[in-house]
Amino acid sequence: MAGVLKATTGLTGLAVAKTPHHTLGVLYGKILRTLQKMPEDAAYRKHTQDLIQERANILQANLNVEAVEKQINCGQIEEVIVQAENELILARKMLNWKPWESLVKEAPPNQWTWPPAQPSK
Amino acid sequence: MASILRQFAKTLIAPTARNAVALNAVRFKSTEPAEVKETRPTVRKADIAARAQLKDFGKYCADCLPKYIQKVQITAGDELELLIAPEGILPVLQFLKDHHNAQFSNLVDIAGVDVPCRTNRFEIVYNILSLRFNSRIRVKTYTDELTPIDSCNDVYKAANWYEREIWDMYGVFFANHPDLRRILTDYGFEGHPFRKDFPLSGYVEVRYDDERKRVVCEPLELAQEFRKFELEAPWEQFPNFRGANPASEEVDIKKTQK
Amino acid sequence: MLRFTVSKVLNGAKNGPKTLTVLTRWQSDQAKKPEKIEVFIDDKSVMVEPGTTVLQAAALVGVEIPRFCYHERLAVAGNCRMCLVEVEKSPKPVAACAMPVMKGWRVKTDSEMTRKAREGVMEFLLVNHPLDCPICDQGGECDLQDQSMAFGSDRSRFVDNDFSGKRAVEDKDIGPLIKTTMTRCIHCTRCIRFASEVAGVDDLGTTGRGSDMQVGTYIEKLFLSELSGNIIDLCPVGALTSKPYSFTARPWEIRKVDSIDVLDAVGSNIVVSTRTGEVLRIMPRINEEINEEWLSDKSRFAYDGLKRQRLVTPMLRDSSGELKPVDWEAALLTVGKQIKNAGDKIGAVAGGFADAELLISVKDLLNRLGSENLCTEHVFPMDGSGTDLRSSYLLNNKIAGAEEADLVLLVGTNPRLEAPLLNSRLRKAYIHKELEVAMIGPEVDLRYEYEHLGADPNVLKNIASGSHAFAKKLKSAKRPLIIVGSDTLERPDGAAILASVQALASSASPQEKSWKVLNVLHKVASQVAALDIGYTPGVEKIRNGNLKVVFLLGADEGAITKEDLPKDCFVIYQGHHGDRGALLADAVLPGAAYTEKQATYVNTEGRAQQTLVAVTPPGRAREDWKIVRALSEVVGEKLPYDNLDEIRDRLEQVAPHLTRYGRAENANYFKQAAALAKSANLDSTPLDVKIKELKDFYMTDSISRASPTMAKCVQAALKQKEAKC
Amino acid sequence: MANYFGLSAITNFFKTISSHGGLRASLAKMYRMDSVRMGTCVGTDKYGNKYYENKSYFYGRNRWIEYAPYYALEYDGSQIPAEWFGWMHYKTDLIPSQDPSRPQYKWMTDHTENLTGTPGQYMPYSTTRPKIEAWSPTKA
Amino acid sequence: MSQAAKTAARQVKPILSLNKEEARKRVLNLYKAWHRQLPYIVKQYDIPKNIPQCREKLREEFTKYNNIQDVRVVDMLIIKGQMELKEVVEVWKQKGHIMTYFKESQEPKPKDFISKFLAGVN
Repeated sequence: MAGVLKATTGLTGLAVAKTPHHTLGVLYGKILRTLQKMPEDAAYRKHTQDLIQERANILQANLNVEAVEKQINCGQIEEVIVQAENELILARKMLNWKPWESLVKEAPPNQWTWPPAQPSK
Repeated sequence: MASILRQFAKTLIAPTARNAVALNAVRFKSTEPAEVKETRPTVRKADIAARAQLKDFGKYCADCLPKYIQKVQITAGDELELLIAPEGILPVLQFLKDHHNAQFSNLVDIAGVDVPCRTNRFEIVYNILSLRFNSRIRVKTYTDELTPIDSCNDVYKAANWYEREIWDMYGVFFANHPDLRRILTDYGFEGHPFRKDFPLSGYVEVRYDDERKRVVCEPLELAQEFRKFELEAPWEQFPNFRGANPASEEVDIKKTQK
Repeated sequence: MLRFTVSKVLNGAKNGPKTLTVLTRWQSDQAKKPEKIEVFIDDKSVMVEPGTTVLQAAALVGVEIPRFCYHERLAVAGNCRMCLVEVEKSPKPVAACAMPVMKGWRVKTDSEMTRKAREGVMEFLLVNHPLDCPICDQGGECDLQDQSMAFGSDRSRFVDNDFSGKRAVEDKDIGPLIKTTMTRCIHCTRCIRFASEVAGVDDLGTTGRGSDMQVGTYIEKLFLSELSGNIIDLCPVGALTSKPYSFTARPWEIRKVDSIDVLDAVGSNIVVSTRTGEVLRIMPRINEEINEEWLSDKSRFAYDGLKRQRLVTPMLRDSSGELKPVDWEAALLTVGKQIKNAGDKIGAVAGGFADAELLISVKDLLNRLGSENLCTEHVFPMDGSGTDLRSSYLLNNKIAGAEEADLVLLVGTNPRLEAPLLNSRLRKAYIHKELEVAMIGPEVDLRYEYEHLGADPNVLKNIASGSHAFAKKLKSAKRPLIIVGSDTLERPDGAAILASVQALASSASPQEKSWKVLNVLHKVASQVAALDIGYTPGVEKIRNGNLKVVFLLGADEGAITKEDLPKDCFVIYQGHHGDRGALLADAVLPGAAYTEKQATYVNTEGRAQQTLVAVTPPGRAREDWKIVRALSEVVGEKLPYDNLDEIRDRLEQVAPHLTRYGRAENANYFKQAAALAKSANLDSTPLDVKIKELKDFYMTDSISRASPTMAKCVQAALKQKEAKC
Repeated sequence: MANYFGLSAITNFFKTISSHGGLRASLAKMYRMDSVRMGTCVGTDKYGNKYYENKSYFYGRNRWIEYAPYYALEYDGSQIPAEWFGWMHYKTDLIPSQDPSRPQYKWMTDHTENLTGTPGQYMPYSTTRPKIEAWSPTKA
Repeated sequence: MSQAAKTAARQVKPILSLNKEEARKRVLNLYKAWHRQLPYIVKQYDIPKNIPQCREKLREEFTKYNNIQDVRVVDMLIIKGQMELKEVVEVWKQKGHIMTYFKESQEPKPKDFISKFLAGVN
């Protein structure tokens, strides 16, 4: 906290986070734990893990919120929190959906051809 | 007084005289090739840089959700499309909305396409927008007249009316929609007007009946003329126009799939 | 001169333009064909005959090269330069329409150079072409529009609007049919070439050079020809447009229906353009075997006759002797009562527009009532084999076959005005293939030279006996044709003429077995179908039958008058126009005209074709056969067909060829017909035809008589004639 | 005093009835006009409509028209002629005969009521020529 | 028939009902709901029909589809019927909409040749 208390985020419905470090730390921990339940080779797990890890590292390295915001470069810290919340929800849902499995079904032939009827040459 | 008028007239005449000179100059110059950079091109050029990024992002999505994404393609130069199996609507949309690298939090609209010659005649098209990354993506899936599609109302609240519209216009049923009912057609309207087999003129006509003092609905009877449609463009005979613009370019996702 | 141009362009090939590979039937006797050469169009290999132009070779592989002046059926002019294409190793682009291909040429129709050349040509054309499109009738179907869209530059460098303006040319008055806006002309000269090559009227030409060049008629005169309307179709821009059609519709708002023309016996294929239930114009449809892509002016412009003098409601003559509109129920009941009372004392006369469905239904109805009094308005000799053998009343050698002939004898006919499209074929053969034409009959202007053998029918006998000089020519001709006009056969001695012509025909010795010498040219569209179905030509039976009810099926030519019929005879007129026939009638039943029904017509070759519904019949008018069918139910002799398919099945039972649409069924038994023909004495009155001059051509039937455009044409023709005298 | 206790309503009631000429006539008026009001007749127009006023009624209800007997039950507001319209709608307090500023020109037409729904109503007719010209036997 | 067999074999995603019995129940429920609503319809919409006439019409509307065997098609019809019922119950429809079921302003089409001829239809 750079001495001056942040009054507003300037975004409707988004309050100033009081303890962003703590909140984010908890959220990132939850996300990582959820990701642990996914198979090792799932691309989603790998990508998300890397990303969360990176953000967690930035968070740990900087106590200054503004520095964190600058390094993450994804909006204000409150927005980063929202993103993390969303990711957590997503990750939990992903456990059910198991999107890393192979394709459920191929598209029927000609489903994705365009234009659908080729004029006979 | 006269002198004032004259003065005034001079100022009026002067610019036109100068214009004439300028016109002449233009005329002589007009035979030379113009080296002016177009500021307002008539056709928007595809953004090549964005295209590479979109391709990468398409691969990334296909990598993360191999279960649902059937095909990834770039259309119209720089528009990314994910073609997915109907089972994957919720996961894919939720992923695109909530994932850190996507954040497509805005559902712009949902469209339907009817291609009667296909086994799954309807395409459902979701246009979504990421405000965070200033990027748009299109998700397409398919269904037929009877297979219900999962409603994405839980993911995007905006989908509520869009899905009602699709239901009304195409007759695609959205499972788990909180309030699925007609939105555009009149109560008691039968059929789904955007289906290709729905006649342009409709089946019924509605008029005020003076005897009964209310609106009555009667089967439509049209003169012969309105039933015929010609869909021919005069320059179709020139082959350059037949095969214009490749419709889409597929992004290779096979490598990333195991 | 013309012969030279064409043959030179086509590399001296003796047998005429190669593009016209319409008929290959008689080409087997040609000299050995030269070897084909290989050329590459856009890297696609194609084998073509030497002498083929680049444009034709490209068409073979499906590559369309843009053009303005080039037209398949006209001589090559090569003056628009739109067809420039690049040929590998040639420093300059070449004009594809005029340049014959050489072995191994690699033509690039979409290269940078080609595209640039096209853009350049387009730009030059547009420099002097007004921006009239919003007020131009051609807009939407304009070659210049389409091609500038496809091949032109996408922006303009023309900034000269205020300075000197564009080229402007005075408009010409060339007749009541063609509207000219000569400022729009791009000097493709198609109209000039058409006039001199096909129509044979050398009235159009160019004056001046460079930007002062003008297309016109040199002196102020009208461009009057029986085929003049075709230059409207030929004009690639809006310089020549249709006057009656001017400012009525845009091509994208109209519906087009393929149909058949019935105003002469040729059966030209047409496209009927309609909008909001109104016929707006008629254009030709390509049919190589009949009308190529031309159409006679009467067929093209008489459509406004379909909107006038129409019968729109049934009418009955009331006690005061006036025709009063009634509804169908009353009309059917009254007519039905009269028919029931008449028993077998009933007859029918078929006019020129009666379709096969109507003819068969009336025949079935009358036969069920026990009457055989079925006649056609136009006479045909019944002696000898009469109408039992089709060969004696058909144009046996087909219309396209006329092009292959080397000697034609016209007997009492004026093909130029009776069948303009047959005449254009004859003229084509005359110009390109050394056809010789001789004529027995009145001296009429056919727009090509012919040997006039006099008007005396006895010349026929002399030729047959060999005493006439022409006999030798006929004997030695490889592909002779004798065309007999129906006017001639309507004479009292028609049978004798037919017999002598038949004899003459069998005396000729064509090279091929399949070549048919004897040809009869009819004037009305219904005649062949009526004879095929079994109608008796001529109205003798009606005159002598002492009938109680007479059915006039559009019979408007005045073959039957009130005086011919008994006093108490009840006359029913069924047709679409109020003309001579309707005035006689005690009951008028409104039928449909040819643009309003799906109906079968058989042309003079014996080719069955069908019209399609373009607009609905006006008012309470109904399709003709349906009226008869409804009437049969009222009379109590219900005909066993309820829809078109069923009545077509019935037609097929009677004469199978009537439902084989588009095919001309060959007739046989020439020998037998000739043998049956009784040789009688010929009258010595000179042969004559009804339509001698252009002014007689325009108004010949109830539709064209009702047409104001045709009336204007007659006026124009008279004016022109006076001016000449 | 009577006013205070609302007794005037009763006296007014009887006055009204008597001013209309008895109970029977009042009932007939009630049947025709759905109200029976007492007022002074300020004028009559040329169609026989009578215009009444009673200032003691509430504004908006204090001027009314009694349509001429000729209309019976088929009366409606459009039968009020233009000159009385202003008075009826409180545009002016002067009745036509007392208003000197009313323009009077000889080209002014007579008032007509709204004829919609009656045989006299305006019917638009087609000015386009028929597409098909029918044959008439007498002409030929 | 073969089409139906194929559909069945394709393992389709159900809309509402898993089997015919369930669909049947739903149809009957819908029918009952409509049936119970009829008196209110007659009253609320002030239609010139009485309850027995409406019942007859209701029955007719349902029996119109009695040849339909595909469970999913039945489901689709149930959904649409349900929606329509809601529109009626909430009085979103108007009198004209209700009366459309009775088709009273429509004249029957001519069937035999002569009446078709007189009416001028093909």
